[in-house]
Amino acid sequence: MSEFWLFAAGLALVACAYGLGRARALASAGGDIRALHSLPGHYGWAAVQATLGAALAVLLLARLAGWSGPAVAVAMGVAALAGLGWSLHRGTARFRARNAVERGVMGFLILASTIAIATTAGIVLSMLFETRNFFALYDWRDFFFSATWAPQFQGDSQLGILPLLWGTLYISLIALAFAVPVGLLAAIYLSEYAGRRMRAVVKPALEVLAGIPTIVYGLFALITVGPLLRDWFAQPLGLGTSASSVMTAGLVMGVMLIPFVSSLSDDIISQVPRALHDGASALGATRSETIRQVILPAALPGIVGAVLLAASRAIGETMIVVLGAGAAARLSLNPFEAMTTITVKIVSQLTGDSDFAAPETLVAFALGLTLFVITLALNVLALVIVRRYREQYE
Amino acid sequence: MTPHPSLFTRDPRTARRRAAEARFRGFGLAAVLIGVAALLMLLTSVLSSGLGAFRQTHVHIPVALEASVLDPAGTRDPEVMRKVTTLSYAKVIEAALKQAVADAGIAIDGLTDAEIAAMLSKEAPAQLRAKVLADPDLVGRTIDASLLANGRIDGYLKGRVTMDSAQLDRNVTPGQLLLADAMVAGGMMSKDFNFAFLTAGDASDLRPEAAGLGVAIIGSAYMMLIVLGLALPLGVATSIWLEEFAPKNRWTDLIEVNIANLAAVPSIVFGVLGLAIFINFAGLPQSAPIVGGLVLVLMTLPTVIIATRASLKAVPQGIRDAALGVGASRMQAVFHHVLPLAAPGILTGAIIGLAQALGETAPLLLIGMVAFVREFPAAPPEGFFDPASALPAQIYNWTQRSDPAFVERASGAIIVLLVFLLVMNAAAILLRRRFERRW
Amino acid sequence: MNDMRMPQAQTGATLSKITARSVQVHYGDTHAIRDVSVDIPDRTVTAFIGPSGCGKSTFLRCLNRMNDTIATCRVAGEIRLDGEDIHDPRVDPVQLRARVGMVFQKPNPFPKSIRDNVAYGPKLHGLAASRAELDEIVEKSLRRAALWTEIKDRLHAPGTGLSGGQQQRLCIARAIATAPEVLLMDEPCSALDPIATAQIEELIDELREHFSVVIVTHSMQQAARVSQRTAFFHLGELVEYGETDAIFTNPVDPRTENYITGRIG
Amino acid sequence: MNDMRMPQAQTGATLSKITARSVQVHYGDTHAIRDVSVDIPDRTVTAFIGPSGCGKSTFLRCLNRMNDTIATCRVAGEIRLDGEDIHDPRVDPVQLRARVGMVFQKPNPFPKSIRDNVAYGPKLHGLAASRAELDEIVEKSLRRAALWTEIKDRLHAPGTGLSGGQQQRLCIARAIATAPEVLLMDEPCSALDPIATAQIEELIDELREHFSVVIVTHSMQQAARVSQRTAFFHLGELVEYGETDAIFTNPVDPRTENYITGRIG
Amino acid sequence: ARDQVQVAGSSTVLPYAAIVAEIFGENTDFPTPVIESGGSSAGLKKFCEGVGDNTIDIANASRRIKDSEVEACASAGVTDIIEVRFGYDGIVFASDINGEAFAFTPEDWYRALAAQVVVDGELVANPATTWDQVNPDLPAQPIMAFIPGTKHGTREVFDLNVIERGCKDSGAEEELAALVGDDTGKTCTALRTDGRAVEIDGDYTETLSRIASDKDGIGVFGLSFYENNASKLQVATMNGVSPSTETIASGEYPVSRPLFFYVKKAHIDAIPGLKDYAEFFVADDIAGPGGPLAEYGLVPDPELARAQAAVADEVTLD
Ligand SMILES: Nc1ncnc2c1ncn2[C@@H]1O[C@H](COP(=O)(O)OP(=O)(O)OP(=O)(O)O)[C@@H](O)[C@H]1O
Ligand SMILES: Nc1ncnc2c1ncn2[C@@H]1O[C@H](COP(=O)(O)OP(=O)(O)OP(=O)(O)O)[C@@H](O)[C@H]1O
Ligand SMILES: [Mg+2]
Ligand SMILES: [Mg+2]
Ligand SMILES: O=P([O-])([O-])[O-]
Repeated sequence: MSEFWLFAAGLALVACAYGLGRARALASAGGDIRALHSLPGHYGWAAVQATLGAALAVLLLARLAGWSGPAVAVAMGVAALAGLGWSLHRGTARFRARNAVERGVMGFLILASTIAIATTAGIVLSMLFETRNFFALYDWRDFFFSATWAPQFQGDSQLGILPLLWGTLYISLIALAFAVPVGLLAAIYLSEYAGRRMRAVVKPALEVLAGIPTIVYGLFALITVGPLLRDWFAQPLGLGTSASSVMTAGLVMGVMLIPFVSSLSDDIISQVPRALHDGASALGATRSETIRQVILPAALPGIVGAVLLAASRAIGETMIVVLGAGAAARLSLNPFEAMTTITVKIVSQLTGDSDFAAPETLVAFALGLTLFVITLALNVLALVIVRRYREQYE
Repeated sequence: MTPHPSLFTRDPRTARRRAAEARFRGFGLAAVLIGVAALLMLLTSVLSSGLGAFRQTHVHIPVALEASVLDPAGTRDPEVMRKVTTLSYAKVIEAALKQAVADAGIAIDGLTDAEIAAMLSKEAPAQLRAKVLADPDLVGRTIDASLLANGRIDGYLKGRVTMDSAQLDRNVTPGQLLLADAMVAGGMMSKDFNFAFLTAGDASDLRPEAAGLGVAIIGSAYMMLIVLGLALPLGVATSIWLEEFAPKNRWTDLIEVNIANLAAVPSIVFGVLGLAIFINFAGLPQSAPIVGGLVLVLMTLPTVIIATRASLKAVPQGIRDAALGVGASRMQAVFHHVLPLAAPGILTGAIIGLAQALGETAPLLLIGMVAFVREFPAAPPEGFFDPASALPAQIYNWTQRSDPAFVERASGAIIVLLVFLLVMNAAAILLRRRFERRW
Repeated sequence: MNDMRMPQAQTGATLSKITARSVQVHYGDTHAIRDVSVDIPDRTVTAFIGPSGCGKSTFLRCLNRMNDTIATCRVAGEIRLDGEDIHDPRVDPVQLRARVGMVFQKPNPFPKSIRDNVAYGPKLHGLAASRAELDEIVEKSLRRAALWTEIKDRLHAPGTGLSGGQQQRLCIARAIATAPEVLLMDEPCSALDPIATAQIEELIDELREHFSVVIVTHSMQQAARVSQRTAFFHLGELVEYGETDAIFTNPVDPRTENYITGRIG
Repeated sequence: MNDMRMPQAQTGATLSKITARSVQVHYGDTHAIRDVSVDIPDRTVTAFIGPSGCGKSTFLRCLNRMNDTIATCRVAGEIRLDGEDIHDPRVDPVQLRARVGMVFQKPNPFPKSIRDNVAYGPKLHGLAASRAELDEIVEKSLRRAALWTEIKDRLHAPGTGLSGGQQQRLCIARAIATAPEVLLMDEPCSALDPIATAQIEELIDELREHFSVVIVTHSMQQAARVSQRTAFFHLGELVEYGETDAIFTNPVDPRTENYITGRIG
Repeated sequence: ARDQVQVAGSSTVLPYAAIVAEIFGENTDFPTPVIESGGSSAGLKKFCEGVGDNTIDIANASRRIKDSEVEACASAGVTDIIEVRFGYDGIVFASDINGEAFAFTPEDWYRALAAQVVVDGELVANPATTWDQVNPDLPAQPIMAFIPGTKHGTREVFDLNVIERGCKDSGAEEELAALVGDDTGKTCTALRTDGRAVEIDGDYTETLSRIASDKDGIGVFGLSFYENNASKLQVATMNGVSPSTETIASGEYPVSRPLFFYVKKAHIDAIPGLKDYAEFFVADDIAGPGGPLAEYGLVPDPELARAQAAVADEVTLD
């Protein structure tokens, strides 16, 4: 409970700081806000920032020094009060409070951005170390160029990434080939053709697709879609008798990805200024021509972002692949055969039963790092393409 | 000049273009329908197999609470009575059930005492014990108890277990099913709304009928609080910096690509990272919502950032110019004008990101939240550090259980998760509709 | 009172290209156009004048049904192009707009290259059989819109990176590239210098040989220079409509006179 | 040649409010402003004239550093406001823009209500101590921009739903609501009828009592009517700058003369 | 300080551990322990992360801890480990309840699933497509086997006790030895990849669903799982023995795996209830024959007394 009270006390102090900062500035200006450099609220926030900043600095220091306990809380309180006192001292009418507050906000924005970088660094580092261990035990040439994936408990496994890589690309491709057209067309329909009411219902409804746990999709693939595809397509076409297939997983995953494409694209398309619409319609363009030739190019960067997000999800998905496409690593062109993906094997090797210092487990990290590098390359490619295109069009 | 063709007749080119237009529109509608149809299909299958979990079979019988068995010391002190285990309560209940069956004049051939006792859940003694310990004065009296029936009996009432399957089943006999029929007819057994499904903790394979989502719901709620409180502000802040303030150079390109790439990192890798950073390095506890929440924050950030950036990009430059022109700072232009216009996209990012975070299991696997947890975490903020489960972890867990009764419960849990998702997103969806107003 | 129909005889040789009858336009609760009836003759330049906010743009947008795209806008009344009701369900607004082109008050170039901006319409309507022909149309349109010399070296630069006046001329080039029968121009010279204005006025005069042009302008001088007929709008009503000379020299309605002499706005 | 500095004496009682020295502007590879030096006196209306695309808007946007927002735009040279270099790192562009207001060539109201559009600036700078005071500022600004009577019943309607000319006046109202020391107006009357134009010109004249106004216009008459000093731009160069009367009656440079008499564009 | 026992590891052990934890929590004053699943290996890895509040106390495993893992543990400061073997998990072969009945020998499985078999002294890709081609006594049903994926420890048992045994029994090992030299073990356990041996990376419920959608399938299950789904599955005999807790305990039925849990001795004093839980787990009333674990399908360890002693005396691995 003491934590709760500390928290409450902190909040109260912050509220005080705001009020005092504001009041102090107003008083120094004789109550006339026109005499202030910034708005009264800015002075309040500047005081809050100084108070919080001092307290957090002490906390950080304590963390680094490894101190803990009530002494730290007291020190934080003292620092906060000192910060408040200082900010009140400087918070006169001439003080550039807005600039100070904006510097603080900017600091927060930059700090937030570094979290993404830190995460990347963390991921790379956490995988790099184990990957090195893996390559100490297993020849990198076999890993990158072998077409066989066959881990064994007795050791002496064959851990070639190629069949997994192929499965990943194949399944993602099918999923995207389904989700991107469907999602994009749905987005276009919702933003350009559908009535307000339909849109208000359908858009959130489609978003539910993104929230259904993937296990449901997996079972749907396993029990419904798989046998359906086998009985209606694979067997009549003589393409095999497997119920689990790349096609099954790809299609079901495609369904899951629809909202990623549709909802984000819909927002971007809706944001395109009306004047562009009018310009095209006045030239006698039909709605679809306007959309395809004017709106979509203008909205392209956002749409590419949405598609990349969908692709990322496709690459990162496990459950649907396990249940829909099976666990067999295989290199084949036949879309009605069972295959599997890198992500699935990362999960299964990481949570599997082999000894955690064995190459069979460590390979998960090498797979993860390789996947990271590949997706990085794909993202760079996407960025370059979008840039080229933008240069042309803007 | 050639006379102009009539407006009422379509020239062939326009007719062709109109056909293309109709096709395009048709495709759009078809796409929407495909999405909606898939959703309906999935929902129907989830609802049809999961709604049963919200009703549970109970046995209603009078139970005589023997003082000699339940409070041998006679102190009526809960601390002392705690020594009496569920085994003793089980005996009391068995006796009561046999008595009730006999009183009702039900006689089924070849039904052993053990089989009659097995009509009740193994949770029943624990239920009774909790009740008695909460109110020791009940000891010595006869109370009307409503006790959980065994999962197979419940399955029989729900149509999952049949006479035929009972023949083959090691855990239930046809005789028990006949008794169940008789008890239902005699008003001693009925299906009631299953509050415990939403409030109780998990249960083992021996008593699927008692398994509930209470701990998982709280765990998920705690994690979503953390995700909402951190991922949204951090994601929006990052996007604003990158899109509105950062210099456009190699470094920011690198950051941009990096963030897009983070979205493609398999979620389990975030679990690896979370384990390394939050548990091993920062020393946070295992199985705790705080760690789960933080991992999910890292996982959701890219989604929020990508959506937000796309929307910020789409805001016309004229708006920013207008604000700067009246002397707003760039910060003010962004917060007063650009953000509100980009809000729909940001909210979409939040909706999709939260959906993803709420439904994700894999990273939780590595930080100990895919677990059997029966104790409820405390209220926040302490509760963030207590062991808890999460809805997707519970679903994942239940789908692996061997008892078929868990299939229904897993689907029920999915329904709860979807309702949770809708409730959580309702505010965002409504807000987005407001911001979507085109001026 | 708002009825400005022309007996056929009165218009001389020219026929009515567009006839509007009791047109009413509402934006939500705002009554923007009140019962306007007007005949716009063929091969003539018609000027719409009137104080800012009187409904000129709104009425202009009725003529090619551009108001369809504004959700809150409701149009009532009858508008005929060559005698055919443009609100008839059989009418395809796309075909209508191909025949009735428009230059908007605010220049709205597409975020594409200058060339693509102009080529867009001709491509849409299949007006060019080959790339060379298309290039020719683009050049000719840009020349006629008095923009060619300035931007002939930047054809592939984005149209949104032009100056205000250049954008306006780009939009004119874009509109004439599809060779519409009627061209609606909403203050096409507002951002142009006198020379460019003169060139556009020349273009309008040239267009008149084959087509009808309706131009909204705030410049009385411009109306007098380019138009044969002038309509004066005030507070959503069509106050007076007739031969330009007559309107400017001998207005019937006192409001017209007040406006022309600069007394009401 | 592009140097149009004024010896202090020449400007009479007024001081230079803004002094620009060898300003160069590039958009990527386009050289839009070539070595322009100019002194803009205080409490004076200065008109920028010149053919479309000559760089008037570009130069105007330099004066309150609005070009900072265009990624491809590079500005070189020195610009001083009251003797202080506006590119000095110590200068807060926000403060600069609060002092040097701007009306853009294309009206760009915020997608908010009319009232909020006008109230935004005063709120930002804390010019109103109370809501009533704010309402007063809004009303006064709208009145001065000659918009009040038209929209006083629709103060809460969206600013984007106004007619072109109304939007333009709204933007003027928005700009003057913050009472800037220098007001840059890029063709502020392009979409206005003569009466509204006259009212805005009156406003400009009124503003001159306390502030400097720089106005870009295509109308020679308007320049002659409202401005005391005129600068003529051509192809990115400042060709001639001086007393308005002198420029119009007795231009030095042949290009100026050609432009004024309508021979180059 | 933590007041709740934390356990992680094998998903095979999870249901047993959950049953124990539930009863433990109900009848003692200690909170119910938290039991994570995620796999034996993952559990042991966590176990070996170190000593302290934020590390787990017990690792469940469906295999013995490996030497390399003991070393890793030691280097992280986890030195005193108490090993407790509390029973066995039987591994059974089952097919759809309405299909044909099967009586297998390991040899049948080897012949059906080996990637390559010796035909007329030559190594050829396995040609068998139906069970009767492998063994004329079996029904003429297409071969479709759902076997555990390589992430599962059960696969190791399957490879060793069924396939390799079958390889030996059929005499194929000697023939192979002649053809490929020393490397027979690997050739023996290499399984066909033409879709007839389907690896399951999920769990037994997935195998069950697969049999539901492909009635010809024969799946590998744990005994307890089968017993809970006896109304959907029929079990095959192995070497003529039908799997049950008794036949497995007696060793008659050949395919089973031992189940363990490992206790971190250093935590016993720090975590309340840790030792009580361990003792409770191996008590006769719980893990013995007739106890709740056996009721669920555990094959009780015939040497349970040894486990009880190990816990009571805190006997550590050396
Ligand atoms: N954002 C931009 N990117 C590239 N070039 C530009 C951009 N803005 C203007 N230009 C070019 O710079 C030159 C000067 O443009 P500016 O807008 O200053 O002209 P202006 O004098 O205001 O013309 P107008 O009277 O037509 O508005 C023109 O050639 C124009 O094409
Ligand atoms: N989208 C809209 N929503 C609501 N009201 C509108 C809209 N567009 C125009 N109006 C109103 O309708 C009336 C007529 O507007 P219109 O644009 O036709 O004027 P205009 O004559 O073109 O004026 P200007 O010369 O200023 O462009 C005005 O009062 C205007 O405020
Ligand atoms: Mg208009
Ligand atoms: Mg300009
Ligand atoms: O989860 P397992 O280690 O028992 O396969």
